[in-house]
This record gives sequence, C-alpha cells and structure tokens, in this order.
Amino acid sequence: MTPAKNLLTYSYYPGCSLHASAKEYDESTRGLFKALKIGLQEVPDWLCCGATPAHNVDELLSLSLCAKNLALADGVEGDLAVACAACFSRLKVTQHHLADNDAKRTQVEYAIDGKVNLAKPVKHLLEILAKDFGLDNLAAAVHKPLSGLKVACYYGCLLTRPPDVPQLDCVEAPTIMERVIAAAGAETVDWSHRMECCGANFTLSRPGVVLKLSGDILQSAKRAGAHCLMVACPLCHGNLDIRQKEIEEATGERFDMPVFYMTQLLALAVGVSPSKLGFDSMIVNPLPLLREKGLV
Amino acid sequence: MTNSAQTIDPALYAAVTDAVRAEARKVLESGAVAAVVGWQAGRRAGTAMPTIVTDPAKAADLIFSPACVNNLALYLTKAKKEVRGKGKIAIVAKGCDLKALVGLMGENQLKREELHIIGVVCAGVQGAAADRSLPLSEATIAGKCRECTVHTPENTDVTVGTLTELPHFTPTESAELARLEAMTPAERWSFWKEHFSRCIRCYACRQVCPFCYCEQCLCDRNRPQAVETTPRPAGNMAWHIVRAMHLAGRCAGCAECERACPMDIPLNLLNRKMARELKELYGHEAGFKPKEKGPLAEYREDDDQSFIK
Amino acid sequence: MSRIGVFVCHCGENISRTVDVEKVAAEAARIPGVAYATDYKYMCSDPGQGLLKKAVAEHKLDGIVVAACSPRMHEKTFRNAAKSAGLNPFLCEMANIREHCSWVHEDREEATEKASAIVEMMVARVKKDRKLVPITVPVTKRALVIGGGIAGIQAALDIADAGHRVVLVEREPSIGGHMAQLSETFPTLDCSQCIMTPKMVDVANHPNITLHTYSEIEAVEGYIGNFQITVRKKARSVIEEKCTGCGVCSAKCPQKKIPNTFDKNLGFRPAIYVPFPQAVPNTPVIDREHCTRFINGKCGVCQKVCGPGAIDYEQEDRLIVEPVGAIVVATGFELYSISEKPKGSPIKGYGEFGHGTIPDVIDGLTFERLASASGPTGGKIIRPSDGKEPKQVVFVQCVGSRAREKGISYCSKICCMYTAKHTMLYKHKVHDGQAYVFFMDARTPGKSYDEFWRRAIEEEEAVYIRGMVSRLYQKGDKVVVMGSDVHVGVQVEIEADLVVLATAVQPRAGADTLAQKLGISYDSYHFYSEAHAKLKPVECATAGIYLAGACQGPKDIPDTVSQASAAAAKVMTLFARDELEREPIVAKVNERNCVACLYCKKVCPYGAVEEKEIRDRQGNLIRVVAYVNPGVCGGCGTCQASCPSKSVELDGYTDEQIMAMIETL
Amino acid sequence: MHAHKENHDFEPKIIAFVCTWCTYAGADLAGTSRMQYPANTRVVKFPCTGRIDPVFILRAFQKGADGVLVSGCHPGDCHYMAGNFHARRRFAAFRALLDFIGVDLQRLQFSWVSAAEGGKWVEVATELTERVRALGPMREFKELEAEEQWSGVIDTPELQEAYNNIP
Repeated sequence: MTPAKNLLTYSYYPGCSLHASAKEYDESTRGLFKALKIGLQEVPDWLCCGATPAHNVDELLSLSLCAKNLALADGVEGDLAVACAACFSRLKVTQHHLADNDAKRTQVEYAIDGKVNLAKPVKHLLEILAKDFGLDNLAAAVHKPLSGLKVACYYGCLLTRPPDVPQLDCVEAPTIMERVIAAAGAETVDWSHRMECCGANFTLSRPGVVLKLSGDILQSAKRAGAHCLMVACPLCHGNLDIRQKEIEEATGERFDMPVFYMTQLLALAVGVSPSKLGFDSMIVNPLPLLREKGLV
Repeated sequence: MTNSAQTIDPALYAAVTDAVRAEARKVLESGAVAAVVGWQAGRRAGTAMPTIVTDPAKAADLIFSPACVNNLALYLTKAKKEVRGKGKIAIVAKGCDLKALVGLMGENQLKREELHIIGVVCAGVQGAAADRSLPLSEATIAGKCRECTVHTPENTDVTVGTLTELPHFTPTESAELARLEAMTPAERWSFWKEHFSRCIRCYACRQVCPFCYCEQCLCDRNRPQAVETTPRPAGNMAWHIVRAMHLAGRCAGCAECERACPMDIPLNLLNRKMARELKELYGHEAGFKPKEKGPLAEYREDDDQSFIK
Repeated sequence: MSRIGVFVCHCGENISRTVDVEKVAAEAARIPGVAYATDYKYMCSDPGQGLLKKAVAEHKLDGIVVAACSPRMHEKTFRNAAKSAGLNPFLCEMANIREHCSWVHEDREEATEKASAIVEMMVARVKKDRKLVPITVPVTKRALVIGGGIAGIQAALDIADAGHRVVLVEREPSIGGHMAQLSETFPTLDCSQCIMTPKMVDVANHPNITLHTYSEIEAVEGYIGNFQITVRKKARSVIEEKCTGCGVCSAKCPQKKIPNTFDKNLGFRPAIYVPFPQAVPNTPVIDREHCTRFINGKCGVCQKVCGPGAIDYEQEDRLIVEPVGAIVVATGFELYSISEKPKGSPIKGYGEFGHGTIPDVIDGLTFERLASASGPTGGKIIRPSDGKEPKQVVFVQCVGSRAREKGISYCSKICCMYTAKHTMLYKHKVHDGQAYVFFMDARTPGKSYDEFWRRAIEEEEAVYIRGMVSRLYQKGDKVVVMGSDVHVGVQVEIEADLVVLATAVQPRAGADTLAQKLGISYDSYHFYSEAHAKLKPVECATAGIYLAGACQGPKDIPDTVSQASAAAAKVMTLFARDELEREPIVAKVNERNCVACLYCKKVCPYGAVEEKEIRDRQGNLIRVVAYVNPGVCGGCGTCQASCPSKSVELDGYTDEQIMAMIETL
Repeated sequence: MHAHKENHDFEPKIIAFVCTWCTYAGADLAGTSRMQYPANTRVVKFPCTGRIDPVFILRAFQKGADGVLVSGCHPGDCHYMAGNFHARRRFAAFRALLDFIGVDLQRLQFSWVSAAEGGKWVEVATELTERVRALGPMREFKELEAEEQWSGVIDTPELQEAYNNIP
C-alpha cells in the first residue's frame, strides 16, 4: 500500500507564545506540516491555556480555560495538535483530571457554559510526527538530511510528566525526540540533563535559579559533544537561548549553542526555505553552525 | 463478474462450484481425505442439499449456490458423525459455517488436523421464503447475510472464489434488535411470550445447531426436571432462555435454528443479542481462530461488576 | 417414601422466644415423608443428641433435619450423632432457624412461618441427599523440594531429619542460592558462608536427601500424596560419580575469560568450573555456550588432564521420574535489573539511573560480592570501572520498590536492613570513606533490627538523606547523584565514586512457568499465592504444595528459615498418616453423558479435571470424557454450573438437592 | 428496637442463593449481631457462587419467587480462588438475557457480602424485599405457569363445564 496522501488533518492550538515570543516555532510548524501535506487548521478564538501560573492560583480557572479551548476545538476537524509543551500539558491534565472527577466537571461545565470534550485526542507535534505520520514517512520526506549535526534533544519537565497523563513516551527515559530528529538524518547525543528543569518562569522572579539550572543543561549538552539543543517548549527556549549570554558570563564558559525548536530543524530537512524558519529571531545565531554543516 | 446494483451475480456461485469440484476431486483422488462433506443439487430446481462424497467421480455432483443454506459443521458432530471414523474429512464451509467448525475445535469436538477445510467465498444465501428462481437480492437474501462480515473464510486449507462488490442490503436483524431494545421490559416480555407460546417443542432448533451436541440435553432430564418438557408457555419460555444461555459465547451466528423453526420464532435475535453483549463486555467474537476458552469459561479480575452491589 | 426425622431446637430461649417451636414441629410432621418431628430445649446437649439417636432407631429414620443454629456452628455435632446412630452423616442437614430467623426477626408469627418454610426446604433437600463416604488418598512419604537456597535447604533438612526421603532439585550447578553470595548478614554481621556452608554439606551427606543440581522441573503430574515429578538433569558434561573434585580441569582450561555470574560478572571463570569454592556438589560443569570444544571442537584439554576420566562431552540431558507425596516450592528471588525492561513485564525500566551504562552504578548483590572475603576482590571495596577505592559511596533505597508508577507497588522488605549493613561494611573497610543513603522510610521491624540501623547512623556515621533520587549521570570519573532532601527541603547533588542501588526483590524469572506446571496460583508480580494470607501462609491452594521463602514474597533470612521449617512441618503432618481423608464434597463425572467439551476443565480453579479415554476390551478408543480427580478437587462446583449437559455433579450440592429446595417456594 | 409490625398488602417471596464461605457467614453474623430485617428471604446455601447455575434463578422465578438475590465473596476473596470470577461473567450474561426477554431486573439482585459484612447482608436483603414489595408480585412467570396452550385451551362453555366437573 502506498502511503495515504492528504489523509491527516488536525485542528491546531498554537497558544500565546507561538503568536509572540515563539513566533518561529509557529512559522516552522506550519511550514513543516505544509511540506508534509498534513492539514492544520487553527482553532478560532482560542484562549490562553493558563500556562504554569493559573493552576497555582485558581484550579477551577485553569481547568475551565482548557475546557473552553477543548470545546472550541470541537468545532474543528481532526485531533488537536499542540506545539507548546506547557499548553500540551495543561490540556492533557485537564482531560485527565475531569475524566474521573464528576463534581469538578460539573463546576467547569457551568463555568464555560457548555460541555467539555474529554474525548478529543490532544496530541503533541512529536506524537503526530512519530506515530500518526510515521518515522518512515518522515524519513522519506527528507530532502536535506541533517547529517553531521549533533543534536542534544531537550525534553524539559512537561512533555512526558506527570506519569500517566501525557502518555507521550516513557516518562523518565523517553526517546521520541531522538527518534524524530534521527529520522531527519541528525545525530543525537546521549546526555544527562535531557529531563532537568530549566528554571521555567523563575526567569523573571529569580533569574539566579535559571542561570544555575539552565547553565547545568548547557554544560551537560556541551560535555556530550552536542552542536546545538533542540526543544519543544517556548519557555525552555527562552531560558536556554536568551539567557545563554548571561550564563556564559556567570560561569565563564563559552557555549555558543544554538537552541532550535524541533520543527525548525525538521522543516529545514524536508526542504522548507531557511528564510521562513525564523532563524533570525534566535539570540544565539545558528547560521554559522548551519553553514558549517552545509545546511543553509 | 459484476453485480448489478441490486442483485448478486450467479456467476460468482458458478465459479465457486467449479473450484469446489476440482478441489474435491483432487483431495479424493490423492487419498488425502476419505470423504468430502458438501452440498449437491436438490431434487427440485433451485434447491440444494447436504451430501457426502467419497468417490472422486462424484465430485462433479457438488455445487455451491444461494440455496446452500445448511451449516455442514453439523454433519461432523451429530448427524453422520460416523463419517469421521473413515479418516480425514474435507468439508465445504461458508464463513459462518467455518466459525461453527472453529467453535467446535475450541470445544474439543473436532481437531483441525483431521479436517481439510474448503472455504467458499459466499455473498449470501437465500432467505426461508425466497423465490428460488431469482438471483439474490434485497427481496430474497437471508437476514443473517445482510450484515455478514465473514464473506471470505480464513485459516482454511483452501479458499475458493473471489468476492466482488456487493449491493447494500438493509440490516433487518440489527434493526429488529434495536426495535426490541427500545421497548420497555413489559413490551419485550409480551413480544417473546407471544413468540414462545407458539413453540411446539419440536426441537428442530436444537437438532440443527452444531453446538447442541450433548448426549443428553439438560432440558430432557427429569431428575431433576429443570425445564418443563410439554409445549406449554411456561416450559417454552424456560427452554428458549436455557437454549440462549447455553449458546452464549459459543454461537457462531449461522442462524440455522431460526431457519429450521417451523413456527417462525426469531431465534437468531436472541443469539445476536447475546453475541453483542459478550462482545461489549468481554471483547469476545466468534472468529476463524480456535480459542482455548470462551468468554464464559475465562475471566479477568477487573471484569465489569457495576451490576453487583 | 422416605422416613425423615425433624428435630426443632429451642436453643434455650434463643429460638423459642420468637419462633413457636412446637408449631414448627407440628407443621413439619405434616410434610409428606416426615416420620417423626419433635422439639427440644437443647438439641446439641447430650440428652438432645441422645433423643436424636433414639429416634433414629425407634422410627427407622433415613434422614434428619435439625432445625437449630447455623450449620457452621453444629453441623459436625449432629452429623457425628447421626453417624453414631448408624446413619450416613451426610443424610443429616441443619435448618438454620436461629441466625437466619429467630435472631433477626421480632414478629413471632412471621418468624414462625419462616422457620417452617426453612424446615420444609431442608426436608426437601434431605430427601435428595445421598450417602457419601469420606475420600481416602494414599500418601507417598517422600517430598520434593524445589530450590536449593537457604529456604530449600532448611526445608529439606527438616523433613529428612524427621526420617522421610527428600528429593532436592536446584537449577544451578551448586546449592546455596543467594545466601552463598552474601558477605555478612544483618543484624549480627556473621559471615554468611560460615553459617551457610555447613548446612550445604549436611544436605550433601544426609542419607535421606537425593540431590539433583543443574536440574529443573520438567513436568508435574498427580495430586496430593501422589505426585509424579519429571526432573530434567541437564548435561553437566562431567560424570558426577567419577569426578573427585580435584579441580585440575578448571585450572588447566585455556578459556579463562568468561564473566563469573556468581560474582555478578566482577571476575572471570573458566569454561569448566564450579561456581564457587565451597560449592555442593564440588563437581564442575562445562559451560557449553563458551567452551571451545563445543564451539568448534578444537579443544579437549580437560578430558586429557582428568585423572578419573570423568569428562563426557557426549553427555545428554536426562529425565528422571520421582514419585513424591508433597512439594515444597522454594525458588527464591532475583534482583530487579533496572538497566533493561524485562520482556513482557509491566514493570518500566529505570533508564535515568544508568545501571548497566555507568559502570560504577551497581546493585546490592554486586556490593555483597565486593565486600565478601571470598569474592573477586578478596573483600576489598573497589570501583568496577578503574579499581580505585571509592571515597564517597551513595546508596539508593527503594529502586523499583514502592514505585507504583514504575510498575511495582510493594516494599521489598530487606533493602533497608541490607543497605544499613552495606554502610557498615563499607566503613569497616574504608575508614576515611563516607556513605550516603537516600531513603523514603526506614523499615526496621525485627529483633535487633532498629538498633542495627541506628548503629549505622550513630556509630558508623552513614548520612541518611530522606528523599528520592531523580537522576544519575557520569561526570568525569564521578557519578553525580541528583536527589532531594525532603527534611531540609532542598535539592541535593552528590558527586559519588560509587553508587549502590537497592533494587527491588522479584520472583525468579520463569516463576510463572513453574507455577503453571505445578498448578499453583501467583500474583501479578509472579510471587506465589498462599492459600490464606493469615491462616494458611505456607500452604498453596493446591493441596500438597507448600511455599517457603522469597518465592512467596520478599523475605529476609530469619523469616525465610522460619517459613521453610513451617513448610517442612506441614509436610511432616501430611506424612504422619498413611492415608489422607477428606470431605467427600467433590465433583463426579457422569461418563455416560459427558461429551468432553471440557468446559469443566477450563473453569476448574484446581486443575482437577483431566481427559479420560474410554476403551473397549481390545483397547480401541471409544470416546473421551472428563474425569475429576477427587484428590485435587476443591469442591466449588463451578464445573457443574458450566457444564452444558450437567454431566458433572458436585456431591452434596447436586442439582436435585438444589431444585428440591427451590420447589418448596 | 421493638418496631411495631407493619402490615403490607403483599409480602414478596425472596430467595437468596449464597455461597457458604462469605455471604452465608455474613448472614450468620447479622444473626449473632441481632440485626433485624424483613422475614421474606429464604436462603439456599452453595459452596460457591461458581456453583450457581442460571437455571436455578429461572426455576425460582417459575416456582413463585418475586425476587432473587445472588451473593458471594468479594472478588479476590473466593475460597476457591476463582469461582466468583466465573460466576460474575455468567451472571452478567444471564442478566442481559433476562433483560432482553423482558424480565424486570429490579427483581434480580447480585451482591458481594463478606463474612464480616452482617450489616451489608441486612441492607441488601432489606432493600431487595422493599423494592420488590413496591413492585408487587412477579406476575409474568406465574401467569405463564397458569397458561395452557393447544389442546389445553378451554375456549368453549362446554369445555369449561367439563373442566369444572373434573372431581
């Protein structure tokens, strides 16, 4: 059987970051999906998912925000594709939490004045690429293999945790990022800090914490011989990319480690023009590395 | 071979007939089997009847047509079961018949290695009241065939015939099942009471069922008498409940009971209902692979128990 | 017509207060088939029983209903009375008009009516009762012990000392099990080998013990008192009867670089080897997978150097059949390997802990070999990677245990104590070293256990950090341990030279396969299930099979030895009689009607149903029917409810008896 | 507690099929604890719920039971390890069948009552009795028992008279 064409189509929840600080994640996602002929239709009128702060302040609010988004997504065909690790986590947590808590569910449904769709499959882009689209098909779509590029895949806290909620891959020793990027011809490194916290939103309130934690991550990646980091979360990206200079100053160690969104690298590999992938909005300039590897 | 929008092309059956004859001759001539259980033409035009062929020359008598309604699995465990003493037996089987054969293997009544199964691709057979001169159509096809999912047998020794695209038939049995399920219990009770009251306890349903192979039926016992044997409504009700319960998780859905019933009691509705329940509860379906245990002979610790206080 | 006697008890006033017992007796007398009915103040008293016996004789009764308390209370009493009156005891039934009637109802009229109905029901039942005779089963006074660790050794020695023959089967080339691998044992720190090896020698020298090492259970047939065990004696390539154990073969074997599994791969051994110097039997075995002779036929040194000519390259596996009457299962445990996810296991791996990829991350048993005076390092604690003495050692408890999200929710029970022991052994050998322990809880119930643990902290200066470890990674020549200290509420990072993981205790691989052969049940982790958690902790639900040691659940040495002796005691109890007698509530097959659909076999929780071939006098097979082994049948009756033709029937609960009761409604 | 006796127009017949190890012992415990419940229940003891054939339930309804209770050990507590697991499937199927035939399932109760649950036994027995009492007699099967068919139909005054004259 030849691979089915044009069969996959998804509703798409970009989330706030992808319309702002992580615009390049959004652009590269759309570019990648277009190149792979996977349909992607943005959910109209979506709201903030509540991100990491809402559930610390008001649980009902955080659940209701996601419930509302799920209700909105109901109107768009296809499973719900999510790029941002935090949005993904919140949406999954909401479904998981409301599935076995009728009382909460009633409250939430009252708050959003409608039904919550707990059945709508929420899928991270990685899952779509690795499972729905398939690694073989992905490999077949690669025009420009990322050969020679040593990538440290960084998962952060939210992609696989807590256990039983996202069900993306093995909770503590996942390989899905490695498998996806290897399909695009890159080499992955075995490194220790794939799952450690980057400091997240302490970046504003206690930057010192972020400098330490993100610094450890960069050191570990460098120790393993990686040329660059690959992430799937706008906040991690911010900490590792924007704060990299400060970390270098604090530790006195040079990293020069570009931090890519996974879709940027994949889109590059399947032949999307580099000019459309937002490389210019990255703080650590990736172009020298990409040129060196003959990728641009 | 093409089927017009409404009818099934008889050529499909003709092709199967040729292939069955050739296969039967081959296995009889080579001595691979001692006999072939199949169908031959009946005395009246357009009819068919079961037959056992032992002479290669008689292989040409075998046919396959929409009149081949009988489930031949029956002939290996009950009527004519002595034929099995002769050696390996070939049997012609439609998808539904094959499920019965497979069920019997799971119940230790048949051994796969003692059979040579000639699977036939079947587009359907005639309903009880069909005009036998017409090709199969919405008007003539049997109820069970309208929703058949096993046109092509699997795990056979040989499967003959090619399935072409079939017309869409109204799923009358599902519709009837849905109608009953939508009724109140009281309405259902009067539905079945009316049907069962007509039962004359001829036990044709039992005789024709490949799974009713007990030496002595529970319902014929008198010490103790679990089921009243006279054809009174009370005993009839008990008989049909016990029958349906005993077939639950075993029935292959050949609907021979319903076909054989002289009083037109819709027996397959009960079988269909139980099959669906067991599928929903335990994911069990009669299939083409023998199972070590049926759904009512195994369990999972986390089986549904929402009905238990 | 039957002649039933009905005896209505007042139970002092317990029944008669709410039930009009005279009326119940009077109504009972009117039931067809009742030849005699009376009431009495205390039926269970001597005069009451006397009354019953007298009535049996006087009225020639052929069935008895005692309407009194629950049968759980006095059924035995009245059946014995019936028996001494010459009646088959199973023709005596009780109508429960106390617990189920007089005590739960206040209205006298209602209660009396109900009591009469209950009596009527039981009279109907008694009419269908059949005489039953207790089943006797002969007992072969010979025991099989599976597993030659401390549990199996203890059980075998106890049974053998009681004068019974024992067959001990061990999978490895030597008995000894895990205890032989340990260095010193808690809480006394006595040397494991010093207390273990004498027992091993006792086994070897015991006239009542037949030892099969390098052997496995191939098949189990039969039932309590009458098992037939087929043992596969794997080809050793060394003739046990000829070998003197001189060790020249091992010394001369050119192939010397095979990882020593007994030493947890820390050292090497030749292709012909005994697992450890004190092995019992001291007979080597050729590891055919690694022996050059078996790989390419190009060696033969051992055969040449063997004086007694004990080497036999052509030796094949042998099957030995041993008849036994009881089985003790003592297959022990293994440590959960976190580096790889066992195939088909629901247990998730621990990739983030680096065991198997970081050489200086080891498990507890490996540490035992490092610390053992007879181990590969002679008891010197060194790192596997570079042989240096580790100055900072981190011990991590509960790796795999009590981790529901990883697939194991139970506590492995021994790790708290052995980790405390490890910190002590380490401190005794590396005086300037520092031990850290990450722990969730310290569980130290047991005689002198908590004192031992406290000593590790207070005297041996182990630093206990309450918290979990999230990740281990190699950084230079150190292993960084990232964890948390929940008491202080901080994240902790320790750069360790060596990390020791207390990984979960699991049943032996293949425990499920053996259980299926034996027909015993096991839990989702494959630990064997005892018949009752409290009151039958060493019996299996399958009669005649007993459990000892960690195969039933994680256990330390004292508990293991206690359970082994308990299992041995159970075996001796069984062997104290020549014949076994049991209640005849068992299923029987009506072979005339059975069509061998074998639904009974499929549902039987005891594996008591077999296929039976019926043959004519010439030996021709007529047909196959089901057969219920009365020695194995537990008497639940699930077979009967599942039998389409009711060709199997449970004595004491036949369809006739039940239906007769229903008919009285 | 000396509640006055309530008079009901209809007292249902309830038959309880119970296993000896758990529910029978639970009912005994209700007795030794002197708990009170309606006197409508008749207990038939089985070794295990695994022994309970659906035919018994059918027969009970035919013989005049207005309600049937089937009760045994909680899952995992079975004295015979698995009898109740088999029973659970069998009864799930039988229940579905009875429902399809049109039997009101409110008259058929399944429960797990352990040897320690005297209170639960009382609760289950009371609930079923009260529910069935409110539903009224199980007419369906009783009417069937009385119905004749074929030669048995007395459909003329002559036949009726002859029938009445049978001594």
